[in-house]
Amino acid sequence: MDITIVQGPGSAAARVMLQAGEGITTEGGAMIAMSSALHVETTTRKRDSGSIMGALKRLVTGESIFLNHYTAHGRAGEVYLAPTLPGDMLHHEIDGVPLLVQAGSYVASAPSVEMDIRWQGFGKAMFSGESAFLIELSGQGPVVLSSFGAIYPIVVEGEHIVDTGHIVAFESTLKYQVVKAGGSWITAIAGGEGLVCKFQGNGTVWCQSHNAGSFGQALGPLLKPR
Amino acid sequence: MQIHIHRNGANEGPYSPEQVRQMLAAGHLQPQDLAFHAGLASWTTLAALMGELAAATPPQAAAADNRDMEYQVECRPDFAFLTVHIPGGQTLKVEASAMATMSTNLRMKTKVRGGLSRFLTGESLFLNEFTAEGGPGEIGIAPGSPGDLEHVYLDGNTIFLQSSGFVASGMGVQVDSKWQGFKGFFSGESLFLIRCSGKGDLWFNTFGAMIPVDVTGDYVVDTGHIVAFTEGLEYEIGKLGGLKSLFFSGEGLVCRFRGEGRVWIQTRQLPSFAWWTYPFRPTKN
Amino acid sequence: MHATLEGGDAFAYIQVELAPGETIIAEADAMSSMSADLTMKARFNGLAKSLLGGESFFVNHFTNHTSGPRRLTLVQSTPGSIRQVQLQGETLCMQPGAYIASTPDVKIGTRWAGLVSGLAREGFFKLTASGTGTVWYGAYGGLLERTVEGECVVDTSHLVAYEPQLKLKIQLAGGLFSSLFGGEGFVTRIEGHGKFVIQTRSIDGLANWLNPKL
Amino acid sequence: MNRPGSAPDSFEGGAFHPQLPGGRSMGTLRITGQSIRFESPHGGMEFPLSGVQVEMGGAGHRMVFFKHAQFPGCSLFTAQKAILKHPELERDPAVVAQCKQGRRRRLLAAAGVLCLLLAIPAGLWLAKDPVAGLIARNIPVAWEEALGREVFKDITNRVKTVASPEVNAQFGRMLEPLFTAVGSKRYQFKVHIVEDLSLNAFALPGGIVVVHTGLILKADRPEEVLGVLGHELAHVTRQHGMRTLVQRVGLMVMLHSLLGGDAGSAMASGADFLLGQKFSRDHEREADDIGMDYLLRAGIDPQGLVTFFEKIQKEQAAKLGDMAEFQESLTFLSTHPGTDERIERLKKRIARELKGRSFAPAVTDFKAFQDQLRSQLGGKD
Repeated sequence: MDITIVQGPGSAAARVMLQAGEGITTEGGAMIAMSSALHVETTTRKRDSGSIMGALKRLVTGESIFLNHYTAHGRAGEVYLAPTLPGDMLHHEIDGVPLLVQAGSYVASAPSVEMDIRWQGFGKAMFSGESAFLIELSGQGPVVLSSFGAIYPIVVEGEHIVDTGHIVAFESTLKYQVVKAGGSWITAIAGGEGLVCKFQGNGTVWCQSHNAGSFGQALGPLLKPR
Repeated sequence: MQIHIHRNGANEGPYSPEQVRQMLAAGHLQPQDLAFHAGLASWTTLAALMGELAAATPPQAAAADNRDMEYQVECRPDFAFLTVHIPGGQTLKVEASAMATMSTNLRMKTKVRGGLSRFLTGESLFLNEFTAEGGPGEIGIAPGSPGDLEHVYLDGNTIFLQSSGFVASGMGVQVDSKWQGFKGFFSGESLFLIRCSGKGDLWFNTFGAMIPVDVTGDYVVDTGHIVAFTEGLEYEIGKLGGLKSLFFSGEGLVCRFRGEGRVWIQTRQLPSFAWWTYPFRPTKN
Repeated sequence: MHATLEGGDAFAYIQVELAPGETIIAEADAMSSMSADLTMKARFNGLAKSLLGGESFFVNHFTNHTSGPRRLTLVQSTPGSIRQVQLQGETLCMQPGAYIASTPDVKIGTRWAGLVSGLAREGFFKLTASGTGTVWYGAYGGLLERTVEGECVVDTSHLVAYEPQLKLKIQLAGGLFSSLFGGEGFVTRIEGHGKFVIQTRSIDGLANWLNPKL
Repeated sequence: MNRPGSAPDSFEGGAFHPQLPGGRSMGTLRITGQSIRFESPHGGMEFPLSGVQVEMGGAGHRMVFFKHAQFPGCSLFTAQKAILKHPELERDPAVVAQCKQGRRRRLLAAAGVLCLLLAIPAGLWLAKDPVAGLIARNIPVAWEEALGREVFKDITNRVKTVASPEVNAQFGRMLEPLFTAVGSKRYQFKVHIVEDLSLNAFALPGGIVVVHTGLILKADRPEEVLGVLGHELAHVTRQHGMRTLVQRVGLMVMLHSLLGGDAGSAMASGADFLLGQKFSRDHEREADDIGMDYLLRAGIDPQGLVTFFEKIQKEQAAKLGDMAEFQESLTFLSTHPGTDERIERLKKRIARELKGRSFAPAVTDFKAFQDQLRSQLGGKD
């Protein structure tokens, strides 16, 4: 399997070349074009594993209940994948450290990657500006993620602060808390940052440069009333 | 994109994607050779870059020099901006609202584009014609949708564009809309196309970046991601995959292209973006 | 201070490395991520700038009180390009809302832009940056620098920044019919010799493109 | 790697060490009598078991970290919690306490997730047609009308309606028997003729009926127009639009409200959806059946529905056939799901139930009405 991210960071698409016999699992609706030689199958779960519980759990994260499996039977083929919003995509090889991914950022993964849902806890669900559930990807193999904005990695050694709503994914060796920005509440509120996420430990966190909500608030008032 | 090559212990280049593609085809370069371009974190193999090369290769490279008017495209691929140099006395047709800058000797005239089909395609009913008076002039064009821009030179051939893809054209290009699909009583989805034929420059744009795909045989594209395709390609609208995929794959309708030709696809599509803006829109009253 | 612009035209962001003792000022909510031990303080921005210049009421001062370099990522609220300008005593005019960040010695102020500018929904005031230091500004879309020798016309919603000696006049795009139906409305006529910067897309243009499809 | 049956002593894990490439390496953790050892292609590390600190950490406290005072800045970790069960570690009271705390945390999280998940099967139920029907029936008619008006406004923004009072009055008279036959107490039907030459008619929730001029002008008999309208009115009275809407968005609304999202967004996107909507085949069939009931009750010859059905099919085929480059798409139309089957069904029912029954012509001056409508369009056809 050969994954290339093209046209990033503005409107990235992932080109997945599948050799004969290879396959990839994607979020429903992510395909934009493909060789007609590929075989498509829609299921509620990851191939050969998981259960209907998996589908239900995925549903609560706001992801599609259904997953599409693209398989190259007999002959190689390509499939282009893209998210719905403008933004970047990330190709990451999981090497044993599970990756925690924002719901909505998952695009695709190799069959050798396991997928599960993790509840963030009530505090983080309310205040982190992120989804209440995270997707945990573990095992070995490539995964493809997406975000609104450019994606940049930060290697954390000790502590690092990421504004709420800017987390794409992080390695599970990191833990994070929601804290107020700056030293005081006045700074936190007046400075417009409010609450931020503080990461602790060793590992990599991938951030999105922009926040879709801020863009929505800038664009919204100019649009037709609903 | 400028690509640096590392092989036999030495650096070569930089080359354009088109050059690299040709050198690969000729066997001067091997897929396992190392390559690098700005934006990459480290050297990678040419094999890994193949997809990017395909996407970055300017379409219709052979005919790319063919043009009536000088032009340049900047800020590709996300916010492509077109600057056209209009020779004295000549006129350029431009999509309404797209003018961003212009010389003061350009005269603008608004033309109504006829036909009910304009309503159907959801396109603006008006076109602006810019004529350079008393000497050459320059116009900067910024389409409304964030995305890429493409130029083709029509010489008697025909191109089909998605309904909102038209940006600008020379006066020798005929633009008419073709209705496709049927809605309502028979229920179904529709695909509106504009047919561009004649002779002259034509510029069209996308939502998101553009990926040209040269179809030889069979290719499947989500209908929302079709930007344009060349005449002569056979196509058929249908669903993806089997019975379950029909309802649940989330892929909507797809178009199967057959034959020889080029399809331009866009990496984003409007409906899901429009849906996303919903919570941010003002409420009535 | 070492700052680089990344993310291309689409999603430009500023990667800043603050040396010990250095400070950078940024508009509220510009921080995307930062080292946990940078000091962040909100300061009042001044009434004129916030009320007239389209900026936020508070700005954040980020200061490195540690003994090593510290990292900070700043962005604007919309997708788009960012430009970094070194000022050596000269002045730069910006459209309201374009300001993102600056070094402490750059003075940000407001200037009367004219009644017509206000009526054309371009703001009665414009922002100015002067002094010695670095200022970052940005807008939705890509940013392109253009030179005017004599005069030229720019769609009002596309002008982002310009040199102070340029004269701006707001007028109708064509005849009344064209201005109403051709979608161009008001345009800005720029006169003089100098440079200006345009944005290759505008939020207004995006909204006009989206609205018929909503 | 791990021996089944007995406690394993080798675990997948990793190490953080400033000297490792990228500061990190993945490999295997092994517990021997005196030490815990890390092995990887990039090198190894060994902590003596005495003095080793074991703690749960990382995201959601799901990982086991090992640190040692003699090796500052370094740590070993694994996601396999079974390592805590290793006999060498189980002797350490600190480890036992960590285990207990972790178990409590997991239980709490599991309970939370379970609560939310219990609500999901209920949500899936909503997707069922009868339940959607039940909900649709309980939606106030004012809401339906508001929705219909909203969509109609959207249409009139794009196309013109025929304003002539005579034409509308005449058309109203023609439809009167059909409306009486429907006899709906819930809906007040309002008909609008829209200047559009395509063969089309549709009914919106709440009772607004839109008929394209093309449909009227291309009909040979009034029964053809009435047939199509009978079918469309059945969509309204059976609330197919609302039912499909409820089915599609019901689940979304529930989930969004459950998770504190914007429930309205799902609901109000209904307008766009209704204009481009696709009824299920069952709904189409039901509309065919009930539409024919209405026609019979009104004393209108249902043959009109069948002939017009066939006409539309032929017309579209011919129209597309004209364009050489669109010929391929004929396959798309001719294979349109179930059209032939629906025509067959209607024909069979007519043959079965209406043998020999004759119908009075619906209106006598249909040609005159068409001419008048045509004149309203300023002669362009």
